[in-house]
Amino acid sequence: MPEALLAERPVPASAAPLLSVDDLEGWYGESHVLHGVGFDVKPGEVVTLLGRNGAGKTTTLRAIIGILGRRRGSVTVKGVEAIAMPSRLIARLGVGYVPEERGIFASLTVAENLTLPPQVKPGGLTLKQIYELFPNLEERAGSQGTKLSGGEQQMLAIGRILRTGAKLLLLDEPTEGLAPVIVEQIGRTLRMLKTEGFTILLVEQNFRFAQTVADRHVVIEQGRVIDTIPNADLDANLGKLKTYLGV
Amino acid sequence: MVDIASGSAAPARIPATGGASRDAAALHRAIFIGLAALLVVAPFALYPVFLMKVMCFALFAVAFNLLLGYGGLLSFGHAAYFGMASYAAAYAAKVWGFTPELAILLGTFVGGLLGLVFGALAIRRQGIYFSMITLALAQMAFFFCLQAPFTGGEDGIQGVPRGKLFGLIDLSDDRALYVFVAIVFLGALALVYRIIHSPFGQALKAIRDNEPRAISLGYRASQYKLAVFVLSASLAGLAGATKAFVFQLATLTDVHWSMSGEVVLMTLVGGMGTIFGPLVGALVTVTMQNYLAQFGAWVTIIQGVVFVVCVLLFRQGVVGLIAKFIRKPL
Amino acid sequence: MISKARLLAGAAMLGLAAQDAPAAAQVSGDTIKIGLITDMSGMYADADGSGGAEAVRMAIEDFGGEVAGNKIEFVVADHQNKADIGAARVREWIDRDGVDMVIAGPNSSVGLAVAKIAADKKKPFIAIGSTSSRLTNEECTPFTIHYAYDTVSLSKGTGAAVVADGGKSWFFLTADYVFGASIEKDTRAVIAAKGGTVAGSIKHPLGASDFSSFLLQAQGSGADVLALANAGADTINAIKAADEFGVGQSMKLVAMNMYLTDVHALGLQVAKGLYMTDGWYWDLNDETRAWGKKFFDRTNKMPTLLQVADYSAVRTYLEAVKATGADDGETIVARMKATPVNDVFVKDGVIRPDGRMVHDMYLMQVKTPEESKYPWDYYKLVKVIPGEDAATSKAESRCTLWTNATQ
Amino acid sequence: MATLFGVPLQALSGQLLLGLINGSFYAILSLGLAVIFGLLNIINFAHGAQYMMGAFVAWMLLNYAGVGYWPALLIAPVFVGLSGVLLERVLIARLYKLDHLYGLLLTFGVALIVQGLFRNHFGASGLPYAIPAELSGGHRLPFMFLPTYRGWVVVASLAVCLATWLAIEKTKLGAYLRAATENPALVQAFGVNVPLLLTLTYGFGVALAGFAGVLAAPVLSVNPNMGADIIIVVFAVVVIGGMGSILGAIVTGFGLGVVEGLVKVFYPEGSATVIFVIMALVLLVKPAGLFGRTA
Repeated sequence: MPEALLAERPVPASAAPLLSVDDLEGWYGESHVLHGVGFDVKPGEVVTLLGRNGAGKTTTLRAIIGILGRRRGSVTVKGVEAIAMPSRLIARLGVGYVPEERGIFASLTVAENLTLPPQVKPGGLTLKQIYELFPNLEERAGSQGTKLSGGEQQMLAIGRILRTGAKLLLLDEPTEGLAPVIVEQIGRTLRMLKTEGFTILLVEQNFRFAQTVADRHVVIEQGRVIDTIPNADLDANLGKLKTYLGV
Repeated sequence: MVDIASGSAAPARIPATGGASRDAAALHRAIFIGLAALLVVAPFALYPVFLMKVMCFALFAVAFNLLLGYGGLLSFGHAAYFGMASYAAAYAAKVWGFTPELAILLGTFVGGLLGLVFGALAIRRQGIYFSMITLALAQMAFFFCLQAPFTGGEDGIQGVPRGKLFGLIDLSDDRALYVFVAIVFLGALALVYRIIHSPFGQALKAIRDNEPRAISLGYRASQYKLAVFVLSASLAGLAGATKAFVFQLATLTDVHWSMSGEVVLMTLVGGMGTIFGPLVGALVTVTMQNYLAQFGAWVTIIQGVVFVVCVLLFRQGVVGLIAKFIRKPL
Repeated sequence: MISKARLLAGAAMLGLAAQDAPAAAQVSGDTIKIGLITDMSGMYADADGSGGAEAVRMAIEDFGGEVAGNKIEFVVADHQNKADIGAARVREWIDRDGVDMVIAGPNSSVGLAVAKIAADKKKPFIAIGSTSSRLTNEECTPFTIHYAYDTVSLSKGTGAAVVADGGKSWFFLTADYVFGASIEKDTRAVIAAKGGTVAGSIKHPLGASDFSSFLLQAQGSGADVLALANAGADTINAIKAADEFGVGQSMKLVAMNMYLTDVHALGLQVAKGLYMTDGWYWDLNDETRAWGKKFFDRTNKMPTLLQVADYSAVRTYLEAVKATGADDGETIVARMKATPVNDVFVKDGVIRPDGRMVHDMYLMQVKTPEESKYPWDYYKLVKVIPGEDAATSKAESRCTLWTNATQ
Repeated sequence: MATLFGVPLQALSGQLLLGLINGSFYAILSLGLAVIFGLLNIINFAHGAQYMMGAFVAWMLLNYAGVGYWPALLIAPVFVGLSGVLLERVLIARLYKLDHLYGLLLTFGVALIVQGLFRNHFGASGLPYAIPAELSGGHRLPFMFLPTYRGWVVVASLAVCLATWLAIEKTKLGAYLRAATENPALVQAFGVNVPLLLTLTYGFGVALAGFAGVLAAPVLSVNPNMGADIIIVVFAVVVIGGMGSILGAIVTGFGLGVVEGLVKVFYPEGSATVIFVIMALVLLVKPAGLFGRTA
């Protein structure tokens, strides 16, 4: 792994938020799913959205990136109001998105999948760097995207947004359905990305995993933020969290 | 889409509550009576043959709408049932000397039978594939009509005798025929209304809105679909057979795919999934064809513009729009 | 909706400077009203269409817009090639608008439907563009006059003339519908009678855009003559392909039903050498040239057979009204049948008891580009086909009006 | 002489070749339709009218501007494509969130308008368009006389199909198109201007129709109705190939041309209907079409 990738960069504690979500409402067709979600993510922070199935975590991510049918409220990225923007312009603010189910394109090869998202900001990883990060992808560059294993697909989904120069990453359940060893590898990658200065908003069901990467946990229930727990306090709040999550 | 809160979404399409539907039923009864009254007065203001044509096409559109609006099945081949029934009735009346009511019954039966065969094949597929199968089968029916000697090719079956209803009432008088067509039309409309509001109709709507769920509730979706298909084809046949008596002819136009397109237009203009929409749609379309005929080559252009405008601005159709406005199903 | 419909109808009528007669107006009145129902938007719109309407207007103008003290009115409608639309329109014209005579352009199904209605209502009906010979056979009525041509005149005359001209062995490329089949059948009979043979035939679907396959099969038959028993775009596409595949080098191409406008559409380079039967040509003599020019000045096209026949038919009808001072169907038709037609369209044309107007037809050959000296100079006259040779005989007729008559 | 069901094999080879030539038109037209359907989910009923426009634009270029066949082969598709871009921007773009049905109805209406306008202006019997001098004449093959132009039609159409296929399968733009066909929202969320992609794709699909029109002008009647007759058949080709499948459209286009050619020998009356018989059978046996991915 290149040295540059590993260089430590401290997070300024009181920096202005990179992503700010305020009173966000969202709909799927006629059904009102988000009822005023609000939280901030500071530059260099890793924040997870925790919550039960159907609480509105994925919807929150979709609302931020702008692919939800109808949304209202405020989403600012680097101080720019994005609520009325089409998603392609939100992406151009430097936001990278890894959707639920990874969104690998079956009709594209691995290499094509990897190079598909256009550069939105300067300073993205090169293809070489990505292949160094995920060597499996290089080996299978010519095969159909969806022929990869689940773990490889997840690496592909993360790898392809690292190329774009986006510094704010929205990851939707990157560990879902993966073997523990792969989950561990994803965890290492995320920690590495954090040290690289990436800001990450993560949707997770698995708070044990979230604990290994996140700075803060935002708990969502029925389309609202009901609690925010710093990672350091997680163990202390374990009982409360288990109630939230129903585990 | 694990994350979608599904709780609040689903019940949106459940039929209105008791009070509202009683309200709507009263309104519908009033419209029926109004319609019947209108049909009594109309021939004094408008040309009866034109009105009969409107009724035949309205019935055709109602039949089509039963399938599309309530069954959720878009057929691109409804001309087949309409046209074949028209041929059957015309042939029976002209060559075998059937009385009008028997010839029309035969036509209806032919439409239904064809619908049974085509429907059984088509309902095995969904969405656009369903539509394409109906189109393909209708093209074959067209080919059959073109080849079969009894249809008279492009000349059609001409000079069909209007005959005597039940061997008693002479239909060659436009007024007598008008009354007969009006009764057939209102009767069929009432029948369709009953079907839509019967448990069968409710089941259909459930299947239309969410087939997997309806199946999980124990409905045999494919049987319902086939049944509504056959009903729709039979009614289309009734319309086609009646038309053969109004114009005393049956021609290839009635089985051609553009006729299948026309009925889609009528339903769309009027408002699909509404009971009275197809009537308005048929009225508008037939009026355009008849009265724009003087504009010569502009007919198709104006029709095209109506299509485009409807799709862009009035997707619910004229009646759908009114229904939305008065907040009652029509 | 109803008021909108009426409004539209009213606007349409205004556009044609004709008034929607109130329902009460009855036939007699003080106007003579002529209705032309034709194809104004489909494949025959050029052969008749608005040009046909213009021709009718020219005939009315010849009479100064008046006949026997009655004002002449004219309405026209597009039947969109649908028999029910044509039938509904004509019924309404007669029942409500007081139309006294109906004239119909192409499309046999419309023609047959209108013939029935006109007979029911006892109004003269003049079929111009319908080709079906049923109009004057099985479906003949006392009120139908078949004026321009039919499948018999296209086949009988052409068959005999081409065989006499040396085309002994024939191959048919026939549109797969009644029109094509009846032309083929009638022509076969003539060919057999004149000592020719038929090497084969193919039925092609209506609107088959590509004809190369059929032409190749025709070429393979070794016949001398390739007869195209089809119409409109089918004929044009077949001729184009024949030119491309060099069919003309080994076979004589005969188009059984073609209009001047079709030749114009093909261009002489492609159409050259083609044989075809026409009932009229603008460049036959000084009289036709004069009328053709007059028509051209108004429409920018030379008239076709159908258009001149529209003109002639309306004139003939108006002459009958003038002569009799009547407007009831029986009197008018009787007068028309009793009086030979002599005008720019035909000389000594006779309307027989079965309603068929018997007149000469012309076997034409299309000129080469070198032979063509001026615009619309397209035909060489090969042979005049006498009217009697181009019509059913009384022995062949299936019109009981005629066969049962004593004359 | 060797025969098959009474038809000499030589003649049969000729018919197969002719079928392939006709298939060329089906292939280009269905390719355009498939590209449009794949990405836009619009069943472009105006395709036939746009094919007709291609032929007419070529005619107008020749007769009004003295521009010959070869430049027209490029200019006419561009022009038709631009008209498509306009149509997409102004009308079709409003329908993306709705059912297929509306797109079909809208484009059907557009087709009626376009055909009606051309008929009003140019009449219904068609206009002549000569085969370019370079391609007139023909070659005597062992089994038939092949007009040079027909040979060119196959070559041109194969080239265009191949180029289109390569552009879609092998280029970056093609990758966007394929990806957006699968999941437009995600591609848009990556910062790609998907609406623009939709517009360009529609323009391109329509330009293909225009190209087919120019190709057809010298061999068929340049007639306002020329597209109305072919559109239903081309639909069937797309459905048989698998809606939205590029390869399916190309292969099925040529293949059905050949099948139709054979039917023209054995049962000519049925040649217009055979494609629908095949469509019904294919849909019943293999619902997604021969090359379709999912039903």
